[in-house]
Amino acid sequence: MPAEALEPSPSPALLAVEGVTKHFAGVTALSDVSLEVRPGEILGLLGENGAGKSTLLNILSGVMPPSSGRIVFDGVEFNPHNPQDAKRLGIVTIYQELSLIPTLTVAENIFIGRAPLGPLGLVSWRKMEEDSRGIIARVGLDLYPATPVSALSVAEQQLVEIARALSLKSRLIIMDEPTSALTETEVQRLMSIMDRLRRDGVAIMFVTHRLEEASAICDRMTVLRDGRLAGHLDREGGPIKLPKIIEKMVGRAASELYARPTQRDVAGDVRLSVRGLRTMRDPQAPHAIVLEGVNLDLKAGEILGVAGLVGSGRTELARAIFGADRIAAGTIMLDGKPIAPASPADAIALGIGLVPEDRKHQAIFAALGILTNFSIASLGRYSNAAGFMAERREREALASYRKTLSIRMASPEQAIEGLSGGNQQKVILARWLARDPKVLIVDEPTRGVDVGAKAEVHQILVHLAARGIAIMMISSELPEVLAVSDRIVTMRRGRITGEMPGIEATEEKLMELMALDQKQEATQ
Amino acid sequence: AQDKLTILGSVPSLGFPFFVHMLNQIKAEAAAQGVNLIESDGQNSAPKQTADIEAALVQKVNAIVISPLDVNALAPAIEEAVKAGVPVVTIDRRVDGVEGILAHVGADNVKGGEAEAQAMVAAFPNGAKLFHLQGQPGAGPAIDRNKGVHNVLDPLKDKYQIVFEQTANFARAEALSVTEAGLAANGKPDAIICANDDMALGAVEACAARNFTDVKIYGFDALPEALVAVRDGKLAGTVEQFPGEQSRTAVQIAVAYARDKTEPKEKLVLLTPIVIGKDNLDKAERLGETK
Amino acid sequence: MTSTTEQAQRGGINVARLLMSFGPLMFLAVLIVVFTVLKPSFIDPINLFNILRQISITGLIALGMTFVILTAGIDLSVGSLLAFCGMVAAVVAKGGTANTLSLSTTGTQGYGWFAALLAAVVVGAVAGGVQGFAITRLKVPPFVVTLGGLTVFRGLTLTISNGGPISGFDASMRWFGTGLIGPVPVPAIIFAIAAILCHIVLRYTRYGRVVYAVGGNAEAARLSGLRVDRILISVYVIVGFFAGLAAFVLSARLNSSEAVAGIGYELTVISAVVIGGTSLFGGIGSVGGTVVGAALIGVLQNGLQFNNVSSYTQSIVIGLILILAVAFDRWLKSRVRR
Amino acid sequence: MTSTTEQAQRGGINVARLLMSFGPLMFLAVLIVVFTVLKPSFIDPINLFNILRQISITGLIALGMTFVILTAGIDLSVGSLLAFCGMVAAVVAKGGTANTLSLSTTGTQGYGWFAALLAAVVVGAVAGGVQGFAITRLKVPPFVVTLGGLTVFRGLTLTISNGGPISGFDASMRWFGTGLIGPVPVPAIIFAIAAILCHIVLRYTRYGRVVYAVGGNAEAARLSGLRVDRILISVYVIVGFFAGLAAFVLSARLNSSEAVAGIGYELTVISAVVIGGTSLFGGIGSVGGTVVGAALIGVLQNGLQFNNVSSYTQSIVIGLILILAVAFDRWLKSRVRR
Ligand SMILES: Nc1ncnc2c1ncn2[C@@H]1O[C@H](COP(=O)(O)OP(=O)(O)OP(=O)(O)O)[C@@H](O)[C@H]1O
Ligand SMILES: Nc1ncnc2c1ncn2[C@@H]1O[C@H](COP(=O)(O)OP(=O)(O)OP(=O)(O)O)[C@@H](O)[C@H]1O
Ligand SMILES: [Mg+2]
Ligand SMILES: [Mg+2]
Repeated sequence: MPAEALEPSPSPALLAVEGVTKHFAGVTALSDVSLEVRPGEILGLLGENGAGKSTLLNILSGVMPPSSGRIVFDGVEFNPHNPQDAKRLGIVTIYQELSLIPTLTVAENIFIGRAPLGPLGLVSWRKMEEDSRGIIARVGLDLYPATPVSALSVAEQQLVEIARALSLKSRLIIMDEPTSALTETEVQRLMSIMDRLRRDGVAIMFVTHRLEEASAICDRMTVLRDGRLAGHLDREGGPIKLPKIIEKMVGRAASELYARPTQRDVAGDVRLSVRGLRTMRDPQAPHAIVLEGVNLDLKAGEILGVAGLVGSGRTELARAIFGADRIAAGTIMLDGKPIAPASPADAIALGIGLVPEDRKHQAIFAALGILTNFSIASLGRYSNAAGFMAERREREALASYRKTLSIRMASPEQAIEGLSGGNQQKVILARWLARDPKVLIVDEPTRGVDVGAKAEVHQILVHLAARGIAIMMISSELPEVLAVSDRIVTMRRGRITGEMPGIEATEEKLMELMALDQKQEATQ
Repeated sequence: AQDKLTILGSVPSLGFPFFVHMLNQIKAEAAAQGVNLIESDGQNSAPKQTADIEAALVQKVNAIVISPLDVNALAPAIEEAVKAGVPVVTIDRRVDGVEGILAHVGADNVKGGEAEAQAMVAAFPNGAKLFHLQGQPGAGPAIDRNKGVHNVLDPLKDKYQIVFEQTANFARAEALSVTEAGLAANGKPDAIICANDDMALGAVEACAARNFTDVKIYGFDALPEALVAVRDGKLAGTVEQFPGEQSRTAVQIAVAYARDKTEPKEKLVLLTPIVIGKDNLDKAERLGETK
Repeated sequence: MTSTTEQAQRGGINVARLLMSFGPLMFLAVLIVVFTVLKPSFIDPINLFNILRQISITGLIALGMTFVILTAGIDLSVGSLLAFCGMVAAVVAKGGTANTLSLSTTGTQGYGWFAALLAAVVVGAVAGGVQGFAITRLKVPPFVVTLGGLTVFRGLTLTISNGGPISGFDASMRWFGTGLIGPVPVPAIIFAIAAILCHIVLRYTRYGRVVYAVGGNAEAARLSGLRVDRILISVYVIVGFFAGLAAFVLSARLNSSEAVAGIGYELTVISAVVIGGTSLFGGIGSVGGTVVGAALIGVLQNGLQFNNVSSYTQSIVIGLILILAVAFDRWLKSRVRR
Repeated sequence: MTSTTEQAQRGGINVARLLMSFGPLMFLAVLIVVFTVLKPSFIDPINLFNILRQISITGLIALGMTFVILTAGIDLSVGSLLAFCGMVAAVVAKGGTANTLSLSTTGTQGYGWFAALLAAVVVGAVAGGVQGFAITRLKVPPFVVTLGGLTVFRGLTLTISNGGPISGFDASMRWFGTGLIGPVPVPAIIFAIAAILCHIVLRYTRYGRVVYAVGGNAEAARLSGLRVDRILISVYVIVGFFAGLAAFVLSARLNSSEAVAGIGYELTVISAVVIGGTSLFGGIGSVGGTVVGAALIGVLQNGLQFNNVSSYTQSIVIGLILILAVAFDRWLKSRVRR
């Protein structure tokens, strides 16, 4: 049975893109791209950051019109003027940048514009909340449906968005990096849902930078490079091999990914030491995870990986150390001296840096230029004593990071919102690299970053560590954690549940540690 | 005394010195008569002044002395007061069509406007080139004063040309800008007629800046500052409506009636507005305040 | 914010908790107590009904403004639009030209109160719609469009009225401003009904929820397939409608439509909405809050006047108390634990 | 938006391109041409300098307001604060009590212009700082705080002046309002210098960057180590300072400080800023835009008065042109993008 579904069926294409081109001011994002999607198949859309994937998907979902080219959906020419046009035809989109409404509750977001009505034709809140429980349970979420979305972690928001999309009647589902903030468990669950949808005849377009995922689930792949079609790949018997994909993406043979670190000698002193750390319960968010007495040591020159499931409190830990959230109890020592950062400004002054996980809300200044986005945390370095900016130095610094991180941008003045997601992430990384901190905390540092650049980021982290910087890396992508960490801790429910040297760790062992606590709790 | 009488004294807006003076006079007379006074500032809003009257009625005031912001819009509130048996004396602006108002003490703004224009005509018997600065569009005194000026000047159109007629919203800063524009566009006029003293003083500044010191500028309200300007020859004249006398008379009438139902000798006390010039400065009510 | 919103959204009403969690309401209660202690006649039904009548005009507009601000918009034109609609209503009621200054109510060449009301609300709604159109199609920010509207409508009003008021309506029309049903003033009843309807619409209809969504994040709303432009236009139609309704009631109450009516109302109205907890950045707020905000302002003004506080001091006290009421609300929100 | 900002940020000036890409500027140019054709004396230096002098008061405040709006804040209190600072300046200049109504400038018991200027700007800055403090520490939205400020400062002004003006300053003080340097009015020079300084601060200093960043995304700014609260307070200090400076110049120009000065200025000032392309949601805008916005309003008013257009029609025309100028700008921007 499944074999049948997997065969490239002779069924006509549900969606055909013919010679689509898209220009932005000064940039050609897509140039003469053609592809097809058939019912009941999952088409992977792959390419480096800025290759034009999101642009294509946005055109298909009616967010923006193409500059030229033709789209045929279900045999009829399709010119969507707005997302509503696409939705009406059964094209449902999960966007790369989260598009939930933060002020509304989870339930309302799921039922946006289609709230269930009770008697008298009035909205039935009870039914809405009940129904939404079921919908989010499908993706493995267990949230109080009346929680405002603004209180959710990025991963949870992503899951809510997926859940909403899945609850709509659809013929084509467009998924732009739905898994970028998810951990293995959620990804597995999503994959099985996608598989079920495929069997129901729904077509799916799937974008991801986690190539293993793509290889595991996609029937076919279309690869973009610099806005052009680089080629199509077919599943021939087995999954499409990673090196083949990478070669198509970057145009040369793939170097090895995720090189395991050679055991480095981390002989540094303890730089950061956390004891008995507890955070305040936010009265506005009583269900939020709080830290329950975290102990942690971070040595100079070490990369400490932090693994955990969604909602395990990793982000809370990072924010607490960084002075972004209030601490209820516990001590933090930096180089043996107790510190009590009351604000990020204090923490930064002490030499701590944080790359936050929520790029859109916590990191980028969307309308401002790349230059400002880059230098904002180190203005002192790029200005003189009188307070005037030393723009030449600033530009030179950005130019050098642009090269090392291969940031694709038109000019330093370009508003950062015009960059692809991955390139935005690189600018934010550059922001903190430029500060040269003693302790650098990176929360999902490669979220949305493409394979090549991901390897670069990993290398940079290793270099930084080699220079004596203490690095704490939170990542939901276990291969990444395994690739760069000297030591790994696992968290669950605001507690540290395990620890092991990076060299000894395997995915299985980590998963076990992350779940270990679960077992214990079950017996309590 | 046993129970002291309480009266409401309400003026259109304490943002204008004219009404500040009026309320001060009401206050002084109330003190002299030994009655309590509830003060009310209409804040340039008919609903606000109405609300103040309503609040006073709840407090069972014995009489109301009011200079209504708008003679039409305040009519219902005054009617309500009359219905509640509270004697009402209006000052300055007369409310038509409401039966049972105890008395009106006032100097008509239309008459004032006429007097102002006539003073100008007298100064320029052979005709003149004029600017006219009007008050806030739609506001009662602005309408009336404008009407008065035009009553006089419209029949004399050939001799007295208004080459520039703009509102400056009763404000000095606006009058200055508007006059500057007028001077630049039309050159020097012979006279500028203004709907209040503030605007006249703004026009004075504009003319002084261009060294047009012989332009005859007329104001309205006879504020102390304007009287000084008249004395110093900067203003040609300003219209005196005797707000202090109006106010005191009104309070006297109201209190007398509230005390022992003494009917006023006249239901309508009209003071004739006059134009104060250099020669009759002593007629000005507030000359004493100019140091 | 969140906690009240949630609470409001769940629709449960628990007086003590409401008081405790919503600063302005608590402030309102305290003010009423203080004013009553200072002068017991403050609590007279007559005075309370006076207050209700007084807040009903700006209150009605504030209801419409709540919709607008929920979408992160703003309408500065409401004061001028009120004057304009009032003048239109007067022209219709009097059956013609301006300068019909006679106070006589008998010479009815006019078209009666119903036509006047209809004219006022239709003109208001259309004017709002035109502004909404400029906002969505010409992509001019609401602040600019409605600031333009503020001066345009005032100019139009002065033009049709030639600067003067139009006065003297017949008794059937005046009833809407001065009448009583039982002891309750008609304007207060109109306000109450309108408030309840608006509450139901915002809270229990799809349309209402969509208004919140657009204000929460217009781009996300668009991506979710909502017709954002139409919704935006609709809220300006609504506020225009309410400006028209308020104009009718005000004209009926004053027995006169004035060219200078409503000057500065935009700030009073927006204050009522914002003090009531609606965020100027959209997506958060409620009709209940707006009613409380309007009442707070009304009670303050009336209470201070009642105690014969000098008008200058009134300004100072009102300004400070408004700030304190909101500050207190923020403080409560940061403390309340659930 | 983006394109002008960028351009401004690169600091390059190319007149043709600027004109083409910034709608309000083009509109300004067109208006000047039209008014000159209608009445050639419009372009007389005297008149142009008049316009400059006229816009300098609101223009100065608009400079400060640009900082505030760039942080996504707003200040509604500027008109009242202007009156308050002006009254303080007058009290200091005249050396005492209000009601010193003599126009004599010789009886100088006063403290001279410098003390008056200092008093005005210090009082303005402190008042701004207090409001900034309420905004950041009490967490009351800027709209509410400064609306409170609007009524509080007006009340204070009326209280210290007892409703009347304080008039008659000595020549040295009056020079700041009425003097000329060569043919150029002093207020215009003050405005020009202030505008250039503000431009430099916003464009070339660390502080300027930080203001944009806080307005662009306050949370990201905080997580980037900026002291957001201090920066927010600082912009209210700046706008207060400018309100004080404007008050001093206005008093000097009118030879009088009035209790009713500045009523409604908040809207004029905010319009200038917004028409100049600064976003009310923060992070986007420039001083150049604000200057153009202020000039557009000034030229329109002066030009219409110059042609003796009736004030009713003026309102209508000004409102429509403001909307059109911004609409045109949006249209230009949307074309450049493609
Ligand atoms: N609104 C915009 N304005 C200007 N340029 C844009 C805009 N949106 C995208 N681009 C440009 O178009 C190109 C393609 O971007 P796109 O977002 O489609 O990349 P992507 O393949 O989705 O990358 P990523 O994997 O990083 O998400 C990039 O060079 C980007 O800078
Ligand atoms: N107002 C709220 N109501 C309910 N839950 C909340 C609220 N605010 C926060 N939470 C929960 O608190 C947790 C925050 O955890 P945090 O973001 O630190 O976890 P994490 O391990 O970093 O997770 P992730 O992998 O998703 O980033 C999430 O589970 C979030 O849903
Ligand atoms: Mg993308
Ligand atoms: Mg996290």
